[in-house]
Amino acid sequence: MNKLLAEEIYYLMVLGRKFEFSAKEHYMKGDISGFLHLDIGQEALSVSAMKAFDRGDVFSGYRVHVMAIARGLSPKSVMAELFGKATGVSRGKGGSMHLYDPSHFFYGGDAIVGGHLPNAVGCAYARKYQGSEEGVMAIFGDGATNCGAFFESLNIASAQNLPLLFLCENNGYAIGTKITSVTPFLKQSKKAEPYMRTMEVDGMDAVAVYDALKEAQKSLHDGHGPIFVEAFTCRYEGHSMSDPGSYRTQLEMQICKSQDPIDRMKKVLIEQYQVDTASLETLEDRAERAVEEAVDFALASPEPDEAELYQNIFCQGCANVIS
Amino acid sequence: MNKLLAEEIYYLMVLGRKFEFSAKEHYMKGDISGFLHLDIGQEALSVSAMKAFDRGDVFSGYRVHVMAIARGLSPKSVMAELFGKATGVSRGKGGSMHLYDPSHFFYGGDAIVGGHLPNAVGCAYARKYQGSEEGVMAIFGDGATNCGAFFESLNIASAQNLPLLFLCENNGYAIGTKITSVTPFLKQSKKAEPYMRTMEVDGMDAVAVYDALKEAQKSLHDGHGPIFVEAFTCRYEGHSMSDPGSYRTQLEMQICKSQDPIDRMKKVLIEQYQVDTASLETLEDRAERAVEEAVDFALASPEPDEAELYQNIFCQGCANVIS
Amino acid sequence: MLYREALNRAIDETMAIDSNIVVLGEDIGRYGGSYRVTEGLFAKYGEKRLMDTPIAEMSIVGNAIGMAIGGLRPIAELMTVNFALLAFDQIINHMAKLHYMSAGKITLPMVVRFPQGVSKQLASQHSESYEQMLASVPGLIVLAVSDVNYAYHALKKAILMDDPVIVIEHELLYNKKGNVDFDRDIDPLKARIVKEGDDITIVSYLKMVDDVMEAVPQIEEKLGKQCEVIDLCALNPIDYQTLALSLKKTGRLVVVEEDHKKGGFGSQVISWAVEELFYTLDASPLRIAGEDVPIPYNRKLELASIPTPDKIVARIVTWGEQNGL
Amino acid sequence: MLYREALNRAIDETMAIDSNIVVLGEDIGRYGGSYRVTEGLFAKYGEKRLMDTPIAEMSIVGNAIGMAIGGLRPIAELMTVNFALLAFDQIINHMAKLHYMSAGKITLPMVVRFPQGVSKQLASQHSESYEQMLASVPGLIVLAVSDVNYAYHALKKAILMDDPVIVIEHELLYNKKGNVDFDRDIDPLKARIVKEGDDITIVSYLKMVDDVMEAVPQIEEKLGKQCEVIDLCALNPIDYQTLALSLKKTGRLVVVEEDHKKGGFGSQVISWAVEELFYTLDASPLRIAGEDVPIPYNRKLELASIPTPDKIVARIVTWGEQNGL
Ligand SMILES: Cc1ncc(C[n+]2csc(CCOP(=O)(O)OP(=O)(O)O)c2C)c(N)n1
Ligand SMILES: Cc1ncc(C[n+]2csc(CCOP(=O)(O)OP(=O)(O)O)c2C)c(N)n1
Ligand SMILES: [Mg+2]
Ligand SMILES: [Mg+2]
Repeated sequence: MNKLLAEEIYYLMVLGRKFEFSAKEHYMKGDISGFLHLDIGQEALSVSAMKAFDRGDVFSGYRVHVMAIARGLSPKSVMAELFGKATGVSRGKGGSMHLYDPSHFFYGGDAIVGGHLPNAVGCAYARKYQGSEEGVMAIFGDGATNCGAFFESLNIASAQNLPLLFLCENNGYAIGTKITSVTPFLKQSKKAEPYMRTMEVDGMDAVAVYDALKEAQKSLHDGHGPIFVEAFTCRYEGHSMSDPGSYRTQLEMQICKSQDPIDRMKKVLIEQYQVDTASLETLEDRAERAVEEAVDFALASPEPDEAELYQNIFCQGCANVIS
Repeated sequence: MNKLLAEEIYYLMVLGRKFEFSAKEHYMKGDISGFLHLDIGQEALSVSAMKAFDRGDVFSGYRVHVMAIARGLSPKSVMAELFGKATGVSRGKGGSMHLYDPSHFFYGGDAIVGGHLPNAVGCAYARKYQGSEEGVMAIFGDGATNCGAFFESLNIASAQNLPLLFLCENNGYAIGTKITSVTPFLKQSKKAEPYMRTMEVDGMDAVAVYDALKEAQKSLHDGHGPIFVEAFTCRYEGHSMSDPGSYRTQLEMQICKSQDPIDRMKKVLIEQYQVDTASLETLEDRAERAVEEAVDFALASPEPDEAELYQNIFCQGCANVIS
Repeated sequence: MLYREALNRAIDETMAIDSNIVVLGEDIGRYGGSYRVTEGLFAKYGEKRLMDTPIAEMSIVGNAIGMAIGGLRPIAELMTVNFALLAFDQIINHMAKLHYMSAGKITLPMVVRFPQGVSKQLASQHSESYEQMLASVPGLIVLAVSDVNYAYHALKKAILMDDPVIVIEHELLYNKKGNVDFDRDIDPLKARIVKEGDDITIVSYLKMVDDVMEAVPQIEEKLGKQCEVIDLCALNPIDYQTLALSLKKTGRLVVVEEDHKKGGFGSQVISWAVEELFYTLDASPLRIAGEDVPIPYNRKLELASIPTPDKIVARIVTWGEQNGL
Repeated sequence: MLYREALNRAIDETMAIDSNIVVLGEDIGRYGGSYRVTEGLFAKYGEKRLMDTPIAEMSIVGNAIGMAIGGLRPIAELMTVNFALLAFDQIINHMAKLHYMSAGKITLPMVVRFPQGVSKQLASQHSESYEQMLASVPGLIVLAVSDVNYAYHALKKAILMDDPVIVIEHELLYNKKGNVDFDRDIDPLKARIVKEGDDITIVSYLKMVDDVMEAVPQIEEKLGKQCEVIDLCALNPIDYQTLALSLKKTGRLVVVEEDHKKGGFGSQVISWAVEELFYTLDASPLRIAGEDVPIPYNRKLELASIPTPDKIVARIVTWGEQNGL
């Protein structure tokens, strides 16, 4: 990783965290509603995943604001979507959990746990069929590794030798349920072992995540078929804004936060890349401004027109018999 | 295995095969309709499984005539069900794929591939809850190991440490699809390895199946949680009566049939238990007569009354608000 | 007492008397349930009777079926009907059919509960209503809970019944207040006359009952007619008797449902009415329902997609005028 | 040409012109399909374009969605609608909603095909009809194929459309004979007037169209009235225009469907008619449908559970007499 990239990753992580805190604030003010899943604590993973898997398609779940931004969607259009505005990524019709942008090969919104995995498999089939080397990355939580769709996807991806990177964000919890209380082990990559190569990585370490995923990406490109990467991480907030998260002890959270991914990346920048405090502050200020601009944009944006309700049920202007 | 049991297993295998050939004949005559899945070639498995797992509950799929009979259901009531008669196991409402008999702890009819596996898990939960040591056996084909329900069942049975025996009848095909063309390996027990102990056995050898399942049953009784047994076997006929089975080569079938389970068991009886030809013939004749009686019974039985149509939609005479 | 407390109490009281009753679902144990319906039960009954499941809806229902076969009386909770779609094979092919296909040899004393409907900006994958899909499946008893008293009594009865029961709750009703009459039993399959009236029969269920009741004073004032409001309560079987009595009196039928209009549950009520009582009807029947669009996230659009008290007033008044009321 | 051959030809011809078209499903490749609809295609197009899948219905539909996102035009085959229940989350939460939730950014040019209905003694887990569940989901185009010519043209159009389409076939129609007019295009969303008549509009689809046509001569003779028989063809959207024209002429509506009566698709047709055309109706509308029971195995019971030509005659004649025809 060169210095420029390291700085960008740091910048995006800071931006991501500030974005999430801002979203939280505006949720409490009533500007945002619905289920709002914050990514705070998991930024290393979200950002490095997008930077490492820089080509190809990405399918993810409902905790996707930071990923979307790191993927290249503008913070403005993401924030506007959270606000339900006409200028949002999905023109206010999808909300926080549904940030789709095919122009960035980003399908970052599925609110059905595991529901996007079969879709990612199908897309990987298409890519292989088209002779593309890029492949597809599917991101999901530890909780998603218990549903049928997950297993069917491992199995088919392996049988078809598809270029599909499974990235499991293991934060130890599915809402309030400890993963080990509903599945027999903590390491979810074990479930993939019969089907494909597996890797593990410290999800609180942006550099390690980046390196691991670059290696995995290369394996896809080389035609070795699907690969499974498990990253151990930690969410600081409740599952969504409606969850106080009180099932975790203070001690647990303390240990967790002592590994803060932003602090660690800052240290890397300073120690390894000799970035000085002033430059860091510049990055942080830029992030702060980007979030402020996003909020201003969202606030100033119009609500969708009521006619929007009936648009996009069927495809308009497509090769259709329906107009 | 003592001589008496060995003879009984042989008798039931012969009975099973004769039963199936008779069912085939009556299907062609038009006495039986629907999907008829014959068990010919797989008798060692069906019979020994029932004899070894002699206590506890059994959940199985749609290829269940022989299992039902080996479990203790009368050939008459099974044949009558195939004929759709009022005297059938399910009074003509279920047919060949739905032979339920709770009095024998036999739930031998699910026509949704893999659909019975979550039910078996739940029943195993109930048995554990009730402090019973018997446990539950779930029987399914190689094709069923690709569906989500299978994986969810492995995972939950393991997480809850349930007394559940998974018995996979691997005959290499799901209808006309070779198992290895849709999943990355032939040995399906590999899929269970992350979750539980697995065993393999020659499914054309009645004694081996019996011994393996006795060992597995003991493991359940000892509280070691779920266990997976894979038995390799071969169906001689098409998938159901509507499948000519032409996707398999003659050579393949020849090799298959050279391992005929009934021939092999006969040899065991003769060589190991010194059963003489006359005794064998007596057993075979008895089987022949049982099948004839079953057919006579089915033929002579009445059709269900038309009022049967509206019965058993809801539970009559139960603790219900609906009468 | 709150609606969710009434549900909680129904579960608690039945669990206390019958140790075969167990609860399973995501986050229902240690966490107390997404909508706090099972709050406090884990502490009281422990993990053997409250099984926290992984995210595997097919298994939640499928396991409950197996538990019932094994002699328990499971109560399965799904977080919303939107996830219940993952369990449709178990619900429809197994839960609804095993009793019939086994000619009554298998009974499934079990309950599957979940909320549905539009809450606030949860978007389409968390907001839909699918009661029409389930209420038309032979073999399932389907109850729709709009009322606190009904919540308590109906769930209790459902748990003690030997048939498989689907209990549909509504996302927005969990904190609804109401009184429970503990002394008077009810028949959960009987429709509830929420308000009597001579001129227009308004049939509804779940949250729409509240919206209808909010709309009624204005409708009555504007049309100068009396509304009879019926909460269906049971969607399968339907209490046609109560409906017929009301329609014979009023001759006019309005159905209000939150689900999309096309093929919604209301169409069954209307079809039944015109088949059975065509010549008693004095006006064309009216369906007020959600628009035929996936529920959008934006609040304005979301509200535009479903009936609201204002829209109910406007639609019924216009209809009344068109039909000479 | 047989119905299944017409379907085969539609797939073959479109595959020949567009290499993005792929087929996936259980036994569809080497084996040629359970009902031989994909016969011969594997030899012609190979395993890259005919993907034999494992028994995993959720993935069959889910993968097709991903393929469409990735730029292909998949045709997914499920063996019956009874197994489609396993894929309901993918069909309803994904296939139907992604276009809307992404505000049109994602388009899903894909087809999911399957048969449904009563064949011969396959029992309840293989015999049901669930069109009402799918036809009411906004975002899905739902076609029901009763006719050989329609089979060819509608499937071809469905494959070339950019919207997600569900194509419902019927188990008993695969060997039905008919002619295909290759020169005349059709609009797959338009209802088909199978027979004209002035007095009674009979609306139907799938196999029931044939049963109705078999019944019509006797009905006309006994009642001395003329029947107009309409094959709906598209269940979503419904061609209300054709229906309205017919009803304005006849004033009498009968819907014949194979599915259970309660909440069946026919209730939508009837509700629409009485809401929109109440005062043009001269008789109470009639639904002829399956009984509200799981389909039983025994042939006598099985036939008792669904409409047959004889029952259609009897029901319509009785109804006609009761309604003064
Ligand atoms: C099919 C389905 N079941 C349940 C839910 C409710 N739900 C939303 S997120 C979640 C937990 C997911 O946990 P995990 O996969 O570990 O992701 P994390 O939230 O920890 O990132 C649950 C149960 C859902 N959205 N979809
Ligand atoms: C969910 C589901 N999908 C498809 C089918 C159709 N089907 C019936 S049996 C079968 C093959 C099953 O193969 P396997 O599990 O190996 O069992 P075998 O028939 O070989 O004993 C299929 C695909 C079904 N019954 N259920
Ligand atoms: Mg998690
Ligand atoms: Mg097999």
